[in-house]
Amino acid sequence: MVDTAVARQRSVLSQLGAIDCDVHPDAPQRSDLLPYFDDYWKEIVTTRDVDRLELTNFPTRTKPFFREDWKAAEGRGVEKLRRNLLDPFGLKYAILNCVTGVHAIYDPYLAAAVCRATNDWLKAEWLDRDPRLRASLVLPMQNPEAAVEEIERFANDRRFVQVLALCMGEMPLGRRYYWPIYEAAQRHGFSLGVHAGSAYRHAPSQSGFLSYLAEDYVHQVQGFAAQVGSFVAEGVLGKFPDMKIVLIESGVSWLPGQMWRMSKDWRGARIEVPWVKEPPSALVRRQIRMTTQPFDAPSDPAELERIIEHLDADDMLLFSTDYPHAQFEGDAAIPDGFPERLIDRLARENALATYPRLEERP
Amino acid sequence: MTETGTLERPVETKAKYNLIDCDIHPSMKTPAEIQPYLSQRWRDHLATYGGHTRQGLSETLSHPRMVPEVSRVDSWPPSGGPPGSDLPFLREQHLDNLGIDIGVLVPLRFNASGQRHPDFAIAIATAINDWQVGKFLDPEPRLRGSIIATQEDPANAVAEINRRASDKRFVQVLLPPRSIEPLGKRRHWPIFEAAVRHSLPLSLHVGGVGGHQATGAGWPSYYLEEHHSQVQTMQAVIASLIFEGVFEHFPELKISFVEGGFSWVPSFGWRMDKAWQTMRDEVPHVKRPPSGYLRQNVWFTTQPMEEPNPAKNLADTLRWIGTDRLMFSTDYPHWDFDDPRFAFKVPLTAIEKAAIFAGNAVNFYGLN
Amino acid sequence: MNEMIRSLESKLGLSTVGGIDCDLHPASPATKTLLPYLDEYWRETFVMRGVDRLSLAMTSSPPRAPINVRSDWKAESGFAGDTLEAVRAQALDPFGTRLAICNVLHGAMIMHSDDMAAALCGAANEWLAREWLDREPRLRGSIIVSAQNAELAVAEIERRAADHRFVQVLILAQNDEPLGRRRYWPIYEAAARNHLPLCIHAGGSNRHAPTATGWPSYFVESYVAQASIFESQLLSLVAEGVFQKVPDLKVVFAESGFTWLPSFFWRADKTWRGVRAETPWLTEQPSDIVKRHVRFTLQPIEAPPDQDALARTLEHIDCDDILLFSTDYPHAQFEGLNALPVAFGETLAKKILIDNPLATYPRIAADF
Amino acid sequence: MNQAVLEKETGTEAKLGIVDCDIHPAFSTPDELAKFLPQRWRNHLADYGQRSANPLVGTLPYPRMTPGNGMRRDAWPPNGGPPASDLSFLREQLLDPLGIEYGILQPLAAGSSTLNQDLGAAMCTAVNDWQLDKWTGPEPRLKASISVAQEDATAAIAEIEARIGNRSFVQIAIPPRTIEPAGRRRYWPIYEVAEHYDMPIGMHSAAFGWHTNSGAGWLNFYIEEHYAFSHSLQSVVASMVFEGVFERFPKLKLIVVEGGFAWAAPLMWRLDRQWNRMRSEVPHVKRPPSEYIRQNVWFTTQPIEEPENNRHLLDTLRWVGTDRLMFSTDYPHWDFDDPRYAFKVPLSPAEREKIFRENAKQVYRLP
Repeated sequence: MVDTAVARQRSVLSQLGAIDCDVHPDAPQRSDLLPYFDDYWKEIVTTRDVDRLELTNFPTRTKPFFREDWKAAEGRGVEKLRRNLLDPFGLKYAILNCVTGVHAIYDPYLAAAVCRATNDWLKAEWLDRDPRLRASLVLPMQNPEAAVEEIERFANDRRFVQVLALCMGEMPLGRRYYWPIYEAAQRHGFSLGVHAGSAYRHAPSQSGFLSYLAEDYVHQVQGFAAQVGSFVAEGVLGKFPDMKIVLIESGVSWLPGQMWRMSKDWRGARIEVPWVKEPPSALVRRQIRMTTQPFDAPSDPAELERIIEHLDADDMLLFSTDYPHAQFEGDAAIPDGFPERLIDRLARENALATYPRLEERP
Repeated sequence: MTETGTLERPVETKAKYNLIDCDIHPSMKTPAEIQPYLSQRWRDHLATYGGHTRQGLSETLSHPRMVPEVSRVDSWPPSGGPPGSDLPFLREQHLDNLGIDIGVLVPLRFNASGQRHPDFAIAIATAINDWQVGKFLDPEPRLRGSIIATQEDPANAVAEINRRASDKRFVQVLLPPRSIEPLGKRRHWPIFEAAVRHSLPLSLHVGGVGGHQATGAGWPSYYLEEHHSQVQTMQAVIASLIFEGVFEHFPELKISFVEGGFSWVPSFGWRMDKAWQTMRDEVPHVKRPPSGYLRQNVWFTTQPMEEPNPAKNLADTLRWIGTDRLMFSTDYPHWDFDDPRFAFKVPLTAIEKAAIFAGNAVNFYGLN
Repeated sequence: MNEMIRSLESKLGLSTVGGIDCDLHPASPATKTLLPYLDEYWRETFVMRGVDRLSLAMTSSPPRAPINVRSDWKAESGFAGDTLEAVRAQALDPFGTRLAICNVLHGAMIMHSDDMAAALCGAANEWLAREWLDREPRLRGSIIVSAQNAELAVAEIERRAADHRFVQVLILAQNDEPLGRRRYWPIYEAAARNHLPLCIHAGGSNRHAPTATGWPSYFVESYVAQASIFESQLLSLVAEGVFQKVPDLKVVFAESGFTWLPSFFWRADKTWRGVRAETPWLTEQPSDIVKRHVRFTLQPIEAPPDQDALARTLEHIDCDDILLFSTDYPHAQFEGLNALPVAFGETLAKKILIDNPLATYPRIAADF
Repeated sequence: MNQAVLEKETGTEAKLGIVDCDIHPAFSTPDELAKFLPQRWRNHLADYGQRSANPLVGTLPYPRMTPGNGMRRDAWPPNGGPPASDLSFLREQLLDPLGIEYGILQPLAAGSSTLNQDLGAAMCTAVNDWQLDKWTGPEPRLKASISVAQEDATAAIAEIEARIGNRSFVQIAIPPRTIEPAGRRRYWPIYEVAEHYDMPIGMHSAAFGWHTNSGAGWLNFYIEEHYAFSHSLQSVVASMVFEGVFERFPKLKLIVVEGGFAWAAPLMWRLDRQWNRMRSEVPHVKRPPSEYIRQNVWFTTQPIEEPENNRHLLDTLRWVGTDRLMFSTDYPHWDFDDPRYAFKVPLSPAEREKIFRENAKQVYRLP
């Protein structure tokens, strides 16, 4: 069923050449990565059997996570992505976010080695094969020095447009421990992408581990909420004003309530964080961005515009499909009820403003 | 969010009650005030070992607050002692001054459920309950008490609930949202069963020491963040209750969430609904969209009121949650106190006002 | 005077004094006491927020628990070691101590805010210099720092380093992450650069459960669990290559116990033989590295009363350099003056009392 | 190191049968368990898998040193499948040549650490059925462990009651890394049943749980994690003592598996010392902790600690007591202990008999 509003959106999308800010390539297996390891690590990952690295949050086996029609399509790798997504949606760019279990590895050197191999693999097997593809650098947040080296290594390959972290890692991302990474990212024009997922360094809720995957997925929002609080309170937003922070697969509708509460708290508690000179809502609107799938919208599409108004920032939202995850049906990637006047910005302009490296030639 | 729950009753404006405050924090002149309510064995224990909870500091919260005793500067009683410790002053400044008909006590000191020593936890819970009666409920008929129960030790929590239930001045069972395991887990179900049996609602006031990091992302540095993380705690508790099937099993259970705000509730409901639709075969015991349980079993107190800019955006939020779900609270004497005269910066109809300021609480507590 | 010390004096001609006490605890100062040592911003916000009224005592060392206050040393205040006079009369004079290192166990080290933690640590160090070291020439100090922000910790070390009465850097055993992690290395480099051993003292932040099986109910159980934390830290320091990176670093484990060392050596060495490909920078077995770089304060001695087992354990450790004399004053680790049991024999006793501390602490050796 | 040659009596390689207290049976294929599960859970597993607090699906976050999660390289069966998945090869490599009279199966990765408690209980039931079907049925030398989902005491007790009549099961298996320390009262109903039926509780080192793997935080390397296994077992022992479990259930037997044992002596000293000082906090603990340990706790020997001076182990044996020790190989894991070479110190025939056979026979009530 294609209703007219959706059809109109779709044609607008393909005319504009939309930029899809959250696309997931198939997670690489050891056999995919092996050519990209040096001899030492080749031997280590083989003898120690480091193969399938998949987060407990996102098991690939979980059927409801994936769209059946996309899964069933023929081909693999780039070819399949073209057939399912790039061509039918008429995308100008798609940003690949490779979310794997590397974030959960403890050994800081092994994590760095797997990140290096993953990034080289992304470059060779994806970016080199379709000019529409862009990617996020997978970084070993367990090892900031190695993360900075990885940023430097790819600084000249403009197809990598952002660096990627999980929303629940060892510590909140605002902590000064991570600042050298942000310093390097900002210097080279990368934005910071924070994707759903937990390294399970601690329970995903204050009350412990949750029984069900459904519950676990719901709780991702809390990881994001904590990160927004951390970026604000620790002063990351002021310290790195040119680095946009993109919350990916975070849901959207929770943010206004958080801005209200944090701004109110800030009025009472600002002497604690004297470097936060503006209300958190202003900082968040200026520098935090969110992808639109999932949106966590109310069932009545008429209400969606109210949420956009609560957000009060027309440049905060970035178009995404979250391919190949099952977030919407058919081509209805733009949430029902999304105001028409903003579609252009959503699909294209906001992304260009978020990712300084995007327009430049590879 | 369309279903009408079985626990909802038409809102009646009771002339009897115009203002009910669901969150007043009583305190002690000195910590020694607890002693008459403890046996010698536990007095000795307290003196020797102090509190032993799942956090780094033994006498103090890990994130220092913004004002002494987290309290309004003007709430220190002229007779001495900390805010909330002097009944005549509490009457004068709070109950009389604001015209509060019923005030519900939420005692936070000593943190019974957070105590690691299981027997000391029981002793403290019982002592605090006796103290509420002795110091507040006996001399002041407008005040109501909360039954402190040891959440980590469900059998003894049930025993304490059974012991107090006949004293109708206790209007709810108080549990901390931060716990060792999510609240919905089956080991806690005997507590729910006892609450339903005695027609006592449960109330979760922000706080608790469960031994987990304050956010799924780790420990925040600042109170500014920690204060916000309380919202996430409340979300975790609600999701746990729903997905573990608690409301399906105990459809009569009523729960209020106190001091966690409420503007996050609509989007959280939407998110839960969506996840449930996608993955309901994982949780076949959850029969209805999660937001349906929110509409039926869950209430929220209003303080700290979120303050959107522009203020009118709050009207949407109120509509999405339902004004029948909200109960007014002041959080007296804490620093982020909401004054009933100024808390709502959006216009409310007379009916909405009556419901939020008193009617909903009458229904929730069964005050008729 | 301790019998062992007395006999050593006569035999070895240590005419003036006994040994060097490497773990002595002046009572942790009340927060208010530190106000004069804080800068204006912290003074103002502490008073405003009521932080000056808070006890920052740590759950890992409840100040009144019997382990922390030996009954015959307890003052009227209920604490011990809270005046210089008491320390002189109870800890220095009776043991004939020549020098004693003051380890102030203050909650400053576990505050969540990096800056607040650093400010409080700085104030506590300044307080120690002014109120103790200036007044008693037999006392030496440890620079306490909060490990969570290495940059601020290094700044504090550099600031204090010019005062040679500070002889080591002190952090707690339980932190956010294991201490071998790279985030902590700048602290170790700064310590080594300034000829300061790194003291890791029992206690910690409780930001996660103190055991892999969760939260023990009892303080006594938590205290026992400290030994496991020390073992993890020891292996972390070794495995991550701290001693390759900072070859001049000496580490002192304080109040860790040491009778667990043999089983640690046996297992760690064996596992290393099997898995050394993982950490190729470890070219020696862990026990050799530990014996070269790590020292242990004497108290508590966790051995059965029968002296034979203690003697056998010392033989298993097979390293005379590893122990440093300590009373752990005012903690209740032994009776009377019996800090150094006869099982040690006179030769080893002399090493523990004097030679080993001198070899460990370059700044003390320079004074001799 | 110069004494590190084998110091064992050579003449007494008796025909004595050995009891191996730690053998890890494996599935031939990942879906081998499916046929023991009801359809509802088969569907569930296919879609959602078996979620635990481990961050990775089907992989440990600390890679081992050899393929197959740390297997002996020579243990891969010639007919295919992972190590210890093939009964005939297990007989040929382990049971027959080493003279193993009884081998206790310790199935890992069952339902005990599963977050979905109903799934956990179903997995435990299936693993228990699978042990009977694949192992103890065809090979009577092997004995099974009743896997239970300990966090849901009611379900755990139901599973114990269902298995108790079958003497192929000789212990109740609970991982040491539980949500709360093992001595907390939520687990007491299980201990009550175990004591009632005289079934020992076997606690085998676990690779993941609900908490950081050390009190110091998350460790980086396998060498550290492997060491920390012994700490979770020490915590179990301390918790059960201080919570008063052995006071309340004096006949309960606890077997600590794959933690080694040299730490037991200093742990007892530390426990006794602190109990002495702080018994006012735990008045329900009536006797010195070491007395409970000497009465209620046994230790399997692998991975046996190896002092530089072999003879130092003799002191440890004396301190822990040879009546507390039970031999184990940990087959087919890389750090396997061979009964012929594991003890590099001379044992008297009586001590040997106890450690390699008699203690286990009594604790497990083997015929």
